[in-house]
Amino acid sequence: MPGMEAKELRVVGFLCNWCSYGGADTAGVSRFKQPTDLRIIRVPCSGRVDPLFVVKAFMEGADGVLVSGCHPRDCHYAEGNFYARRRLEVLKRFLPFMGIDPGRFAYTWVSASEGARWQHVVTDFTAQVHALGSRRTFGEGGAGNAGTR
Amino acid sequence: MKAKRYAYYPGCSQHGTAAEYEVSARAVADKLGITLVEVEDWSCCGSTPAHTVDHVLYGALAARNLALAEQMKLDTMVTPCPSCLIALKSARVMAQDKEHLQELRELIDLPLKGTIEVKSLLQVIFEDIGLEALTAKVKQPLTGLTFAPYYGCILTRPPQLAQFDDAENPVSMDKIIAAVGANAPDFPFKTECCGAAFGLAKRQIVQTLSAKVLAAAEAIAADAIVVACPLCHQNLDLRQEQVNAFRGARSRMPVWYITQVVGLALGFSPHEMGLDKHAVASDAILAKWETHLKEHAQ
Amino acid sequence: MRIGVFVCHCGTNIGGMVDSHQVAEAAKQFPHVVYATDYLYTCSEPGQLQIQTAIKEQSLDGVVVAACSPRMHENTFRRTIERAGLNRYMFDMANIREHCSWIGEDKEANTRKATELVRMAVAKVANHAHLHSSLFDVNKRVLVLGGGVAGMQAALDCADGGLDVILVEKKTSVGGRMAQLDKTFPTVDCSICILGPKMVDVAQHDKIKLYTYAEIDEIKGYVGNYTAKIRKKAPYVDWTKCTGCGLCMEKCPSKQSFDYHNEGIAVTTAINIPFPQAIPKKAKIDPAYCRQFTKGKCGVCAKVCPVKAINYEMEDEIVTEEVGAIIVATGYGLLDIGELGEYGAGRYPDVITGIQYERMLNASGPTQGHVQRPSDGEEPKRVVFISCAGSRDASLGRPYCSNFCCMYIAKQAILTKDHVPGVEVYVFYIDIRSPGKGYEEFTRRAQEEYGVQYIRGRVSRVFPQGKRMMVKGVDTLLGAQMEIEADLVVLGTAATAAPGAQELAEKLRISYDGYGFYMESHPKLRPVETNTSGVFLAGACQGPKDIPASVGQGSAAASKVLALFSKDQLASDPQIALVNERRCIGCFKCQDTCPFGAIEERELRDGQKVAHVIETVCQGCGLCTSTCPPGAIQLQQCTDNQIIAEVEALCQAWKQRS
Amino acid sequence: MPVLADIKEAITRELEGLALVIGWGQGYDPVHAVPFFCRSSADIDRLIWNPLCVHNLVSYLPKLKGKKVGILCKGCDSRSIVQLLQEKLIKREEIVIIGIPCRGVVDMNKIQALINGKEVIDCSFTDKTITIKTSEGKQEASLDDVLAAKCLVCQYPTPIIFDHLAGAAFSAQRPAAAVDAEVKEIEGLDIPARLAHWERELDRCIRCYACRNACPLCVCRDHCAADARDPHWFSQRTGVNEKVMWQIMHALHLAGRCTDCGECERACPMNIPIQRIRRKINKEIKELFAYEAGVNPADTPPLYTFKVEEPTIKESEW
Repeated sequence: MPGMEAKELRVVGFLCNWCSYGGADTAGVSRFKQPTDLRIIRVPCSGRVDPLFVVKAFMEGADGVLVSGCHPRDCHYAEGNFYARRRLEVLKRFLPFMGIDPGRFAYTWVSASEGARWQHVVTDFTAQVHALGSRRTFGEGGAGNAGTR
Repeated sequence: MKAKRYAYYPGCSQHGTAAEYEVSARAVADKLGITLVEVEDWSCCGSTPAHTVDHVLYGALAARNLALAEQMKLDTMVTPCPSCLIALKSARVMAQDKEHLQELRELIDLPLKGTIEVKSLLQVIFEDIGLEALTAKVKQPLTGLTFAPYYGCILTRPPQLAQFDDAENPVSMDKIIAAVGANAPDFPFKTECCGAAFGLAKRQIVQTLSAKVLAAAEAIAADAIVVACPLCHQNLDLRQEQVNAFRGARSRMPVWYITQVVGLALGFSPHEMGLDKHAVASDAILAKWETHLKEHAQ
Repeated sequence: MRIGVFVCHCGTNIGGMVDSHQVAEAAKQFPHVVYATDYLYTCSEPGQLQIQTAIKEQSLDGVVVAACSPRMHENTFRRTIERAGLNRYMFDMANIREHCSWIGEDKEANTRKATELVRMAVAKVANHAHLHSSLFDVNKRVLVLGGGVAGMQAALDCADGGLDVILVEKKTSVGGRMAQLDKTFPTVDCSICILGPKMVDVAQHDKIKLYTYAEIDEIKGYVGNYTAKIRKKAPYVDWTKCTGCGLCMEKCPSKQSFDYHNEGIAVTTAINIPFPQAIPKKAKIDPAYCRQFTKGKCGVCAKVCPVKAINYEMEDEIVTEEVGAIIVATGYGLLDIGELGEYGAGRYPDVITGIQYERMLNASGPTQGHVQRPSDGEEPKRVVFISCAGSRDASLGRPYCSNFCCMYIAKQAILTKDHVPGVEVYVFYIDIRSPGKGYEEFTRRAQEEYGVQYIRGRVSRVFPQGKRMMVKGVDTLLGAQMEIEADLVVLGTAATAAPGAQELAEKLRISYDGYGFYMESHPKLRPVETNTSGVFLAGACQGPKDIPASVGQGSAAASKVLALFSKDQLASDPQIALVNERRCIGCFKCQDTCPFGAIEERELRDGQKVAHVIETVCQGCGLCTSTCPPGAIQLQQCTDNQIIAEVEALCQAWKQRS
Repeated sequence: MPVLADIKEAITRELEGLALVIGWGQGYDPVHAVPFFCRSSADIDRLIWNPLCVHNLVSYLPKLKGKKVGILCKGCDSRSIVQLLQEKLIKREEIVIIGIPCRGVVDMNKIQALINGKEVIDCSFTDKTITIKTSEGKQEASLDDVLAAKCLVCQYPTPIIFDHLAGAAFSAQRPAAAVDAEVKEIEGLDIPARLAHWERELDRCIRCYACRNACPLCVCRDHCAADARDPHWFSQRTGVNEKVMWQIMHALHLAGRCTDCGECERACPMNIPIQRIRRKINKEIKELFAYEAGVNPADTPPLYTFKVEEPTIKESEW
């Protein structure tokens, strides 16, 4: 992969059980090769994803955070992803303000049948995070010295 | 109305075998309020020979022209030739891929974004100008004439690339022909291949395929075939005698460019439209039209 | 806590790309872990016994299995630990197969990833609480959507099993696609002759309540307690009076109405009974063609109806039915042939679809079974069939096989030979797919006994040549271009998802694939279940399939419902939201956002109002938990603390990594 | 009639039916006002109204739910009332609102700089100036020089909702674009510089939660997630991460609710510019959902509702 450091970075994904987690399973069953950086946390619905989980992950040192749910209108719980879309969009616009690079957070929709799409999302997102490198979080390396490690 | 400006990529045929396509295209564009700004220092699109050899070089040949057009700060590039169209569109798609984009940039040594829209002149007339505006400008309708709209094999194909009309049953020329007052019956061979560039290497292929197109046009009692492609025109018009010999026929089927059809209706003379430049003369069809117009006037 | 970790090799599925032993060794160092081991197949009987033994010997109170996806085996292992006396929810899985060994190409990185996934699962289990299901009553009625052969089979099996069945059919008669067919393959039975008795059984069964010409407006509720709003569309005929005598059809002056049953190759009257064997045999007015509706005057049918059943003022009626389970059997649609521009379908009258040809072959069809060219009514001397018209074609977005076309084309080819003496029949095919019982023999018979010419290749274009149609294609076995003049061209058009399938899926909250076919729970092991508890699938709504497969699925879905209803009460899923009343501030933002209306107000003894979750209504999505500012409402098994623990465990691993 | 007299007259009329009226009284010296609960007619004369009345008294209202109370409020404060009504956290019929069109309140830090630690003997105002008499003489300053930053960009000087209006209504005098000026300033920085900015500023945070306690919309009070063990969002470690996490939690819990009253920043003992964090979210919410909190009691906060199609949300193209 071009521009990809050999070193693994710290990437967390919050995936809804019904669509995206299933999509990641489908990708696995189809043996669609993916970068190994991502660690997936299973939640029932993208609506369960409190934006603070994303913030928490960044505070704990994550280099990238990905949230994926069912496509709008396909939510297993009818409306969860509609709320998620609003919350995560606000978060996406807000995080860069606090000094977290816009490329480090993404949310998207992947259905249980979209194994190839999941592979594409993971590969792209991981490459995007690698392009930014590992992240220096607050309090590391002193105030005047902000930037990537 | 303010004229809409397009970057214009004529392609090599327009300056050679298809000079009358060029003349009529420019005249029609002007009349319809389209300003064609020729891309300065344009070069070969790559066309068929290149893409059979090396895809990236093929892309680079076309991409150079895209890059030049992008410098003109216009949002759309238009070309009359379907072969050029596909080459330019392919390069544009290639440029969407980051890796390829880098390769192309290095090969052509020009800044390239790959964002400029590419359309055929037919698409511009059909979509940007529209049938309504076209009808409003018709001065002398081509009533009483029947045309076989022949799109050829690559104007709408592959559909993912062409993004215009129905790939298997296109109707844009049919509708334009109807808009200028002529008939365009269902032409089953509208997207069949004429043999295209095989004219030099394997003439028999052209003869076989073009013979079928000509026969089909005769079967629907067309007065002329209408094309939007310089290569189709070459095979059907210039080689018609060869094809006749091959199929044992005495066909005298005129082959017109769509721009000539539109131009005539917009008030240009047959001479102004270069209709006297074809290998197969258009005397009969023009006479028929004149008679029809006279009858109509009475 | 005392947590045990069991790392599976899954043969070489995991073991080949993850060092499972090393993962188990690393797990021993994690907080709370007192036991860790690896095993070849953890889900096998000895593998499960190993877990049970360890629970007893090591006094484990939590278990982590690192293996395949929890969507695969979470329930298997929950039952395992329950058998060993642990609360079944004191368990979690680390997915080191689908999310790890199968997708990563570097064994070392995979092993590290697996170790971290286990660490996260351990941290989550350390925050698990014992959960207990409660029981709730089941409404033992079943709603069947779709009155085709699959839906009827499901309805009859359920009804014979003693359940009350509500059968909803979109058209005015049950029967579905099979009622349109002339014969069935490979036995060449008369389709309506074998279907008709089933239709009568459905209508006469005292346990089946039939709503035809009806659709679903809304579905609410959950397994055991669904509420369906059914829209009975207005037929403008009072069906309690209509006797199906057909006098109105004889007298109706609007005789150019689209004939849906005959797929548009014939016309019918604006008021009509779709076919003679219709069940129920009731007339309906098509307002798009009826002169009373289009011109505002006519009233002929109202005058001639002997029982005065006509009512032009009739309006749709909404009825509500309460059921405990739903079987979806809404069938399939057919490709809009306008998409096949190269075949001229829709432009040339003598290019027709297989289902249109089926109606033409049918003795009660518009031509009384005579094969005729639609253009001039002449008997064809040569018929060409084109299979895979729109199927197996990625350029049209339909790379899938439509399953039954090869077989019905063989059947129609044979019938053509039977109906028209001396006719020549050609079939263009990509592959002949005849894997059913007796199917291969059948297609062989078509070729060898009936002399149907099979040409392996695709057709590029169909165009008129004089009075006939020219079919231009390629014979890939000869490697030659082919041109065949035909009098009639029949397209084996692609089967698609039924129109409206996606809207219905959204009402039912079930998933569908990229083509609109409904997704089963598991493609191999749970073929008629959906991921929504209490909703089952039967027939071609799940993917194109033929009659025996559809009937089989109808019975399978019925048996699933009967098994579900064999208990009077169901255990609720305790993985639902729970309010900590001491922390609730009574802002009720959870109530505003809950998609299910599962949150009610409860007044505490001091008069303070707090939120309360209605156990059976909550579906466990957790939207409330992420909405609640103080975090007073927590989704059990997926609490804030559990997710935070997972993130923190991962953070610990990251720190050790660098 | 002077505004204060107008206020007092309204209270005199209403007090009998009310448990109390919340207003401002004088604090320990002439430059300090404090919230004052007026319970009887004898208390009325102790009420004051001048640019020292900085507090948003609405913060008291949710706790007083169930009692009928009167409240004095400025334009900015009134938005908090509207927002609380929108979220059904207070009942309209339980409150009597005495609205006061306001030309701005002071920034106590600027006043402190002016008096420079000396004892204050008297403080008086004209329309344009403030005069403070200290033990060492008289200090006069232009009012604009001592006004709180939020007042210099005030868009709602007159209360949006009220039962009595003391004084004449007037519309916004400050340019609307100015509200986002400090947000845009940060947006002008590159990402590492933003990180450095917040690291520098928020490192001063002592997690005293004064910002939360002053916030009229932080209705969780003792149940705030920041203090809880279940959920246990962050530890008691004093790393800057925890401080940032707290500020983001506060801001996100206020997303679509924050009425820009500025109490958080005013209350901050470490003078951290935290209002701009909320303002950034307000700006995005406005852009996304054309929504401003605390303006219309009939609205629903945008994060507690949705549209099936969201034309303004452009998702990543995967």
